[in-house]
Amino acid sequence: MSSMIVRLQEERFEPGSLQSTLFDETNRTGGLVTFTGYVRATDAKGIPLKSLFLEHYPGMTEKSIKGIIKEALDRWDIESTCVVHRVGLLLPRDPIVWVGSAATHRGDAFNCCEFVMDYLKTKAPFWKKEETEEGVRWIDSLASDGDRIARWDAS
Amino acid sequence: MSSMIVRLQEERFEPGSLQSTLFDETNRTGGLVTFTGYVRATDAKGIPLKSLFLEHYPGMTEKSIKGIIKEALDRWDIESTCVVHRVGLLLPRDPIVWVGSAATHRGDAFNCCEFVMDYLKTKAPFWKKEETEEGVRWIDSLASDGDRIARWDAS
Amino acid sequence: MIKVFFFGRLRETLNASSIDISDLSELATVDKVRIHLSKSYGPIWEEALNQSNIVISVNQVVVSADTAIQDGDELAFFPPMTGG
Amino acid sequence: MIKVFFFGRLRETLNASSIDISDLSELATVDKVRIHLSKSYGPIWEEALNQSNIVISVNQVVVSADTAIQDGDELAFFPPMTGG
Repeated sequence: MSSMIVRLQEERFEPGSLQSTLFDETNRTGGLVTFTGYVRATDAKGIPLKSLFLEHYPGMTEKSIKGIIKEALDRWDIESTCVVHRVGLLLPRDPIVWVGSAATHRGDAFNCCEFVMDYLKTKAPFWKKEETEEGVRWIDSLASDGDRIARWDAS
Repeated sequence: MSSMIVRLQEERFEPGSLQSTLFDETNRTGGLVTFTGYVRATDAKGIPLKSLFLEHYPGMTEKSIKGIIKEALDRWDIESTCVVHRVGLLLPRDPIVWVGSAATHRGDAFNCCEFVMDYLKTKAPFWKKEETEEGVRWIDSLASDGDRIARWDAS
Repeated sequence: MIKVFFFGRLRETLNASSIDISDLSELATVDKVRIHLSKSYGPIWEEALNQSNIVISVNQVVVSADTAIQDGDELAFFPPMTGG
Repeated sequence: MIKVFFFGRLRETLNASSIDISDLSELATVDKVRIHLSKSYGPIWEEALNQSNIVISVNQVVVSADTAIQDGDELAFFPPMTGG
């Protein structure tokens, strides 16, 4: 049995308390891998960011994240997984997303966490809009994120 | 500039507070990956563990962990890395080791964290002794850990 | 009737979050819905909905352009996702 | 003089954490130190120090068996590491 938690929220989260909750769900875990994504302090050109707005598609977001996790659980032996993603208005250096995977063996936990993040970047319906003193701009998707997905198909 | 923290201690640690400290060292980080290793509740045969004793080689331990991190920093673009490893007597479900890597791009952070863990398992002078109701037993090294090292040489 | 949602940059460009379409008689596939919308509301819609990278979902699952639709479906058009 | 440390299972088997060797005249390499120790303290030491998986370090760096030693070096013999 593998447990799965998916949360979307406007509120900040604490990585340490999410990890405690995830670990408490387990009883045979030897390794726990987490990823925390943060709002960068500047945009791609180095201009200081004022804010980041995260739009999503309510309903489809939860559904697609659960689908991504299920695909990971088919590939690796995972005891517990959690994804928390913020939406709405965020500030520089705020945490945006947290993914945690707990497993008996660390290789499974690393693979699951990285896989979920790679798919979340390009397959979950989120869109980011940056505000700097130069104005407001929707962020374009990165070709490199598509490349990271292709890696998993090859493996 | 990349910052590096290495700590050996008998005391418990809190993953959340280690992550905060690591993140505070950064200013261009977009992704932070952590690994926490925990004492399993049972031994390899499923017998409940009473305790785990971690012996190390004072002096060489710090030196070899710093060497492992330096090798990772040559390979990936990392802003800050931290390794905390406990020694002495540990109880089931206790955290043993924490590795955190912060980077602008998540791929670098994932690679660095997993690389440091793989090398730490087989190249840092730690030895584990398990106690169950059947007695006390030194843990043998795993061939699979050697295989994980070989992966990095090939890549 | 079907409901079509728009998200992200596309929602802003069209200045519309969603639109209802009642007459489905000519709209057998999601691509026909896209062409219908791009022709019905002027040049801004036409340009925006003809961008090659637009993603389409039906009932909250990403689909290909030739996917058939039926009464009651929930469609959405949006730019490539940029989450995480 | 050199100091030789033992760790883990090997330390327990030998019942020794470390040993000092003063006369280095015949001990040009780490492997010669290993052979010397395995012959000097009886069958337990001989068997334990002839295990093929023993790791050797000089001045806290893992080395190969043919590594030369010199006065003042800090050696250690130990089983494969099992950290993390």
